[in-house]
Amino acid sequence: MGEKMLMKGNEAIGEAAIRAGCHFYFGYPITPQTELTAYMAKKLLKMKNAAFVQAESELAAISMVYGAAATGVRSMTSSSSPGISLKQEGISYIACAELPCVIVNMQRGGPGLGSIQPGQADYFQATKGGGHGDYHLIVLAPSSVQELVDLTMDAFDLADKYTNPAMILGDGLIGQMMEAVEFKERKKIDLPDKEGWILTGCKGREKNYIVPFNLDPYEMEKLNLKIQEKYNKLKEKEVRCETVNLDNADLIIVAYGIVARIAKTVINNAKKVGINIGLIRPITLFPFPEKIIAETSEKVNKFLVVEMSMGQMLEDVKLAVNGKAEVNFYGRVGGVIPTQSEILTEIKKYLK
Amino acid sequence: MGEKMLMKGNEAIGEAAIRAGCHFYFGYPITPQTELTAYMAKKLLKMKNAAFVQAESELAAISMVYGAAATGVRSMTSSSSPGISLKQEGISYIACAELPCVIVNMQRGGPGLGSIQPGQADYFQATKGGGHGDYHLIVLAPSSVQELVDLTMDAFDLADKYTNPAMILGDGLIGQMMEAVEFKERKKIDLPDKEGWILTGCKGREKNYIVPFNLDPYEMEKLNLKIQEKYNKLKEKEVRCETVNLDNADLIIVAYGIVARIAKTVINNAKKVGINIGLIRPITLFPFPEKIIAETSEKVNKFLVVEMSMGQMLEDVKLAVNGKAEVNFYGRVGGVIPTQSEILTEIKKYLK
Amino acid sequence: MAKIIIDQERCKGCELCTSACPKHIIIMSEYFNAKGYHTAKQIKPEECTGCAFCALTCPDVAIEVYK
Amino acid sequence: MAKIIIDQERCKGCELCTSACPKHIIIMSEYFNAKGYHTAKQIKPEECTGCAFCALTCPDVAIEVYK
Amino acid sequence: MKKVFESPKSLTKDPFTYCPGCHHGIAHRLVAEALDEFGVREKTIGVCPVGCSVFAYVFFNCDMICAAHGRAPAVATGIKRAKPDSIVFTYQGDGDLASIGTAEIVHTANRGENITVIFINNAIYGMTGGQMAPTTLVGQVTQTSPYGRDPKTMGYPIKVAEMLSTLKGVAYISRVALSKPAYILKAKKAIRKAFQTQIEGKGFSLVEVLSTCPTNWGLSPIEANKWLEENMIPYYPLGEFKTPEEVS
Amino acid sequence: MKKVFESPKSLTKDPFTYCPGCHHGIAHRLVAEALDEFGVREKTIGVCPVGCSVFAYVFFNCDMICAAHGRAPAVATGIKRAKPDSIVFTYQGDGDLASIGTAEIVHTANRGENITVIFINNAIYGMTGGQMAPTTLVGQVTQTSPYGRDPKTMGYPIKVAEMLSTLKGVAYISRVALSKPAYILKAKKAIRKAFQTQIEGKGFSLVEVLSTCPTNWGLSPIEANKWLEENMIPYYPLGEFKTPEEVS
Amino acid sequence: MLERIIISGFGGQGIMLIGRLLAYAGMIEGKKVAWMPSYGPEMRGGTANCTVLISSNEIGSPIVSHPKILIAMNQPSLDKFESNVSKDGLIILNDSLIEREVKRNDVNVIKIPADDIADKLGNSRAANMVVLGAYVEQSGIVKMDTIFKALEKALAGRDKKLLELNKEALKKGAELVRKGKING
Amino acid sequence: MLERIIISGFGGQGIMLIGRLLAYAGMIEGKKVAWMPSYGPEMRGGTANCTVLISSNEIGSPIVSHPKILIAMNQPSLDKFESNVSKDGLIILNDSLIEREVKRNDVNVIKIPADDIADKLGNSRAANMVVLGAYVEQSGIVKMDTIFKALEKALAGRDKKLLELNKEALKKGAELVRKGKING
Ligand SMILES: Cc1ncc(C[n+]2csc(CCOP(=O)(O)OP(=O)(O)O)c2C)c(N)n1
Ligand SMILES: Cc1ncc(C[n+]2csc(CCOP(=O)(O)OP(=O)(O)O)c2C)c(N)n1
Ligand code: SF4
Ligand code: SF4
Ligand code: SF4
Ligand code: SF4
Ligand code: SF4
Ligand code: SF4
Ligand SMILES: [Mg+2]
Ligand SMILES: [Mg+2]
Repeated sequence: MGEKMLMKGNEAIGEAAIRAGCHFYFGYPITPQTELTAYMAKKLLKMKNAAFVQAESELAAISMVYGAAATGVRSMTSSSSPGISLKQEGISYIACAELPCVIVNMQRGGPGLGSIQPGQADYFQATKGGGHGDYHLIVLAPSSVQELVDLTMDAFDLADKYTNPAMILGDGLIGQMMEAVEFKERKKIDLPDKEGWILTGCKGREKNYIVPFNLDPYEMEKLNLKIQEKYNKLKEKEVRCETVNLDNADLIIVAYGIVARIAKTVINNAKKVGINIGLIRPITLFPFPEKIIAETSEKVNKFLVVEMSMGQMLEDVKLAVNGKAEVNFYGRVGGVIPTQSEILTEIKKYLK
Repeated sequence: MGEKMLMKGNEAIGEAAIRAGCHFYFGYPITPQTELTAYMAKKLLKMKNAAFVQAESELAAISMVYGAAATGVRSMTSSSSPGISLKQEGISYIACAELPCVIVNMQRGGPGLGSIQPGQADYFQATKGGGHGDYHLIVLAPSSVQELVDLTMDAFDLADKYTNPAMILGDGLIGQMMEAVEFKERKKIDLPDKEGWILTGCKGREKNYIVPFNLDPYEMEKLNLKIQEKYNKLKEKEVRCETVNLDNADLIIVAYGIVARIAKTVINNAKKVGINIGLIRPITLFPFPEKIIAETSEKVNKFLVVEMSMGQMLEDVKLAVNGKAEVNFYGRVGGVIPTQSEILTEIKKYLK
Repeated sequence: MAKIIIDQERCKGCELCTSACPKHIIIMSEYFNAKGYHTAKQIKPEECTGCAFCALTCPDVAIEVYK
Repeated sequence: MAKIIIDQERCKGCELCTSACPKHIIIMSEYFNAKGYHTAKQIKPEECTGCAFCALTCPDVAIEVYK
Repeated sequence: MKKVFESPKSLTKDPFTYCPGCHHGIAHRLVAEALDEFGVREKTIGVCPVGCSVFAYVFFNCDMICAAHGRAPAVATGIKRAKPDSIVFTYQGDGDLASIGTAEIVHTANRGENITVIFINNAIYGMTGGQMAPTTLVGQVTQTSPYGRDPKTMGYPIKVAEMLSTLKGVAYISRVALSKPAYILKAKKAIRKAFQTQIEGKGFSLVEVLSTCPTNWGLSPIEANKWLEENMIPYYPLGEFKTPEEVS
Repeated sequence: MKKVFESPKSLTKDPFTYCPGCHHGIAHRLVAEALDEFGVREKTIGVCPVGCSVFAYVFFNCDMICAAHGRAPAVATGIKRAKPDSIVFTYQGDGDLASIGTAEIVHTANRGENITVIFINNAIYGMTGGQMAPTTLVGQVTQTSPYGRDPKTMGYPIKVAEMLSTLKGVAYISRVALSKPAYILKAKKAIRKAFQTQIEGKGFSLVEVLSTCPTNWGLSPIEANKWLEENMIPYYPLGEFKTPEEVS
Repeated sequence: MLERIIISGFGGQGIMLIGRLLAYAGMIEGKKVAWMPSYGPEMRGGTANCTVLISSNEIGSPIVSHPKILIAMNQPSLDKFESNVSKDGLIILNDSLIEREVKRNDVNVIKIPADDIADKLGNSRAANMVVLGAYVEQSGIVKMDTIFKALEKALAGRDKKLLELNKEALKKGAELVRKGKING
Repeated sequence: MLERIIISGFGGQGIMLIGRLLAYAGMIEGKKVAWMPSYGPEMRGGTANCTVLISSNEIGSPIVSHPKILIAMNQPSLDKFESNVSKDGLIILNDSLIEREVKRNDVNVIKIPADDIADKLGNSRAANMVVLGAYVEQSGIVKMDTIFKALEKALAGRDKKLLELNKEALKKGAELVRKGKING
């Protein structure tokens, strides 16, 4: 541990998950995340008290995760856009059953079969609930391979802490690229005991059961309110966000994931031509860093949201800004990655 | 035609669809929309050039619709919340392939298996895209059985006009209730010719193909932009919304579907106690009536959004209001229906 | 000597036990239980062999058999 | 008398035709086509029977046979 | 006198919520008896489906989880892989297992997953009010086959036990019925064997249980039993389709 | 001299994008020849899967649509029900048909849907770079069975033709290979028969085509043919599994 | 005018049907109507109920928390809904199956031994019609003739005798109210 | 310092590997590195390319539209990327497979007959190493020794001989540059 390794993003997730104690992986192949599945096969099939199952489909994979998570072990599944759509019913079940697990979406260009190049157009699906009913995932958006490692580990902790499914929302690019990573020693954190609810056979206790429904609407409402309470706590305590150069910025870029990296290059290059740009990079997409955005909108009156989508996070930024500043948008879609020069050109339009 | 009938909402949808020329139905049973499936079975299995197929699953059902729609016929599927989650990949495909069809969601309480009582917590899924990628459905929200009839017919027209899937977003209650309905003679509207793209065998022409992908990201982007163009046109031309008593209102309720009906009772009862309440009832949830809400927020400074959810349409209302008025929320979930007296109590809080 | 006890509150009056008993000594009573079902009752208890066919057949596990 | 024509631009150099030909008269040429593949070529055309095994086997429909 | 028949420990005391005469109750009891007899209640995890038996979690006195419609075998796979020492069973209806859950049952069986599946074939969708199931008989009238199941457009009823028996990974498959004491006794044996197969680590076991749904068949429970015997059994032959030698 | 072998009209002139030696190309040609010979190109609608042959829409010179992964049979059902006079075929890989699409193929077959399925069994996921398919052989090394397919945890390879042949609604099923001219000629006949079955309205037909994936098998095309013959054919016997009398 | 009615009883008592007849008759007479069932598996064996709204104006909320009229066909129904009935409302109860008294004294009560009467009429399943007849007579909400029309439509294609039996039951219920033969 | 390199060629030419070696070596030497492949089915038979970034500072955008260095292993690669190379950049091309000249005159060009050399070394698959050796020598971006270390790691567990052959190819490429034996 501590040694630097050169790893592909997808493989780094796998290694991070295993080191975080996730020894149960269930998945179905899809580009651009196949390396993760392959990595888990290579590692877990050799481990004891571990399982790798290539499920018959994404639906089966998420259900296997549901089953494994119910026994209290850490488990994970991963896919890319179309496959994640197939998991929506299962995700809604897991959220309702309040089980911790981690789901990885290395997004590609959509909709439909789309393209296999990177995309960020599953933001709504990830953050608002692509499945039915009121629920949220904890959504983490890494922007480097090192962060893939760190956030994957965090995702397991957060999932356990809030007994809620967590999602790593990456994209094809970050999954495919290699960077240096370090697996640092992590300090142990206190996590709630699972004994009270896990299914392991009822020896020595009353039976436990996990049923994500209640035909009595008032009871079902209570369950919803209880879950909502967790979301409120998440919003209060777990928001994460990187900010760059917020003071005296002429314009603030809001971007996440790989796009935020591009934005950083934009900031540097803009500085060279005398333009002062700031960056807000949400690391948690749910809970969304609305407070920092709202505060910033009191000081800076121009925002530019950049996404590989037609404008999805854009809505959350607008909700946070709430009319106090101008919010503009630049997006590329279908697998196209915005370049720093395009973004700079765009910025110049608004600063004229 | 023209005669009044007493019909259950679910059956009324079926009859409306058939009269709108939809003779191909593919579905899978789920409460609370089973009557629709049964109705279609009863009718279509006796018709020529028609088909009713109980699909093996919701995934198969939406794929059958995709296939049928590709041949140019009007076709439909229906389900309720969990079943609609399962259709998300297929819906994303249909939107990407730009095929017209109608999908009915008679929502129930969620998440998970939830309850079978009515809900409105699939709003995000329906309007923002529960599937992957940037796409939208045309989403219509009826609030009476008569409107179920009218909007179902409209849905087919809109779908054909924009070559885009349309959704009827109802709820268990409206599907189960009976009201008087009339099937009025509808005036023929001009709809675009399908000949250019449908699959019927290539006799006498070049082959056609329908492929919802393009591995070249730039081409995939073009497709996205073309689709986006349609959404812009929808926003410009097809927004529908009912307003009640907007002038001089002390507070505006925004509610759709069955909840808007309850709100109307609230308005009447409030008037009796000297409170002046207005109502904006979006009929199209996508495109959302943001303009009328924005305009109203210039005149009335208090809004109350009421939903059978934890607050989903709420976000669209806030986006439209954009900080110009106070937007409050009242919601019941899990299958619980808000009563007019609860809403009135809530209103009084804000008018103190 | 054998005996059966039919739990009158569990019984849903499905009548399956009446047709399962080889001795034909279970019939339906006039009694309505709290859920509104006519319940089963045994007649001629002395003829009961304790074969437990009634209990085997009862979908509501309403019958206990003693022997 | 028989003849085959191998479309040099369609050929991907998979060599399957060489092993399918009962007369062993197809071999791989030195030529690289535009896609960078060594292509197949026929030798001893006079021995060709027109059996079309080569064409049957060619996954890229690169061979036409005349008889 | 000794109690010779009573409710098994692996059932709770809660009265079933099933309709009068519904065979779900009998099937529940037989499963519970098997758990009792093998003494595995305390290490058992049951997976209930979406269907009338979604409430099975109330009635089985062991750890329980409710799967999404059709996915019980996948959920069971997740559980069994995580806790290989536990006894895992699914309890599924014919809509759940043979329609929406076809992929899951086929692949779980094919993987030879060491679990036990109790498959309630009542030729109908009970919970949703009586639609056609993959196992609905030809000519049978349901909400979605209002003129009788027509094999030309709806296909023939699927014989699940036979189909799954073609898979090499499967250890034990049999079909039983619950319409009379003699059948029930055989069903009990089959269910025992299925669990024994699992306990001995031999792999995937499944018992297809021909059952009645008086409510949606529109018959009295007694008539329903008769209908089952006269119509279902001739099409769905009872018996064992696959047995691991050592268990048979 | 007369041209005795040329590219069929039902193929476009576009060169295939498949890897050198990949059997997809041969299978495409055989399907196209059948369409030519029956003269049905102009009323045919083909459904391509997600898999390497997602590009089949480029190569078949008839109306084409691309289904979501595994759903081709359902899409074909929608098409055929809407246009019963058209000829409808799906072209699917083993991941597509036998894994994610299991429910769809089983139920489409069971409904006796009057369509033709061309099922390319290459024992691997080609497009995604070589993961285990349900048909991957025991011991075969793939990206997701890096130590060889272990039947204990991954199950045995599924014999799709055999499994589907248990369904009553099925009219024609056979298994063929493409590794040498004699097999190719037989494959051609089988594919013809399958389409003939459909044209005569006899119901569901499927041809399982044992094929190579040299790229992901890590073999040269010639070695791949050999591997197919030595390993796949012994496990997946060639021949007809079901024929409607009148067509046989 | 806005009549808010809840009808409640066991699953097999024909609760939904009389609600539908009422709504249908209202519609024939040109009123706005809505009918709403309780639905779901709790119907199985448990209680079933439906809501009927009949109004001269557009119907807003179809949800009735406080019915003006409760028709309780069995005891659990009375237990469940009694306290919700609005002040000065009306409870019509099936005396044959309900043993206890109504506890409230701010509502009107009509007791009909519906099952007994139906049994006497030789059609034990017509208890629902007896009660409906009583309610229609008592409220005048629709004409009895219109109910007959609605019934004819509902039973179209069925046995004529059934229709006659049901009509008789309806009339019998009405007669009880007319003659004041009700122990209210 | 920020070095932006695109390496491009046919599928089987070992493009990805030399990119990875470069990145790995950069990392060993304490630099920030990123490696990015083109991915997807177009790799099949078509061209493959990867991007390598080596920098003394945090790497922002990993996307390189305008590489400073292009290593083109075949003609389609040159066709595709030539125009993107930044002014005063460097194009290293595989002379064995590329027949045409570089059209631009605002960039530096190094031509290496990589396949020929590799063939001569008796290891026809080592053309990639020859080119890598040339680039490393030319740029000094990392030490050749570090590349060797990276190579040892990459080939760990494989045949020792392969390692030696590859090292030789690397050295040969370097030598060509050192000796100016390049027709640039
Ligand atoms: C995804 C999804 N689709 C549909 C349903 C609705 N549904 C609930 S139970 C059921 C089928 C029940 O039939 P079966 O499995 O045969 O069980 P039974 O009730 O007959 O015991 C269906 C379709 C659902 N809950 N979820
Ligand atoms: C829902 C979904 N899951 C997964 C994928 C990724 N995917 C594309 S093709 C494929 C499998 C290809 O294998 P096969 O069907 O055997 O066809 P082949 O390429 O071997 O011809 C997969 C898993 C996808 N596109 N969509
Ligand atoms: S134990 Fe046997 S004999 Fe006695 S009542 Fe039951 S079935 Fe009849
Ligand atoms: S079988 Fe059981 S529930 Fe049915 S009547 Fe007999 S005792 Fe009652
Ligand atoms: S036609 Fe026959 S003999 Fe001639 S080249 Fe082809 S395979 Fe050989
Ligand atoms: S079989 Fe076809 S593609 Fe392969 S080498 Fe021969 S001609 Fe070329
Ligand atoms: S509906 Fe049918 S299966 Fe369900 S509980 Fe009632 S009788 Fe049993
Ligand atoms: S990857 Fe395999 S199946 Fe796909 S085109 Fe290449 S050889 Fe054929
Ligand atoms: Mg069933
Ligand atoms: Mg394959």
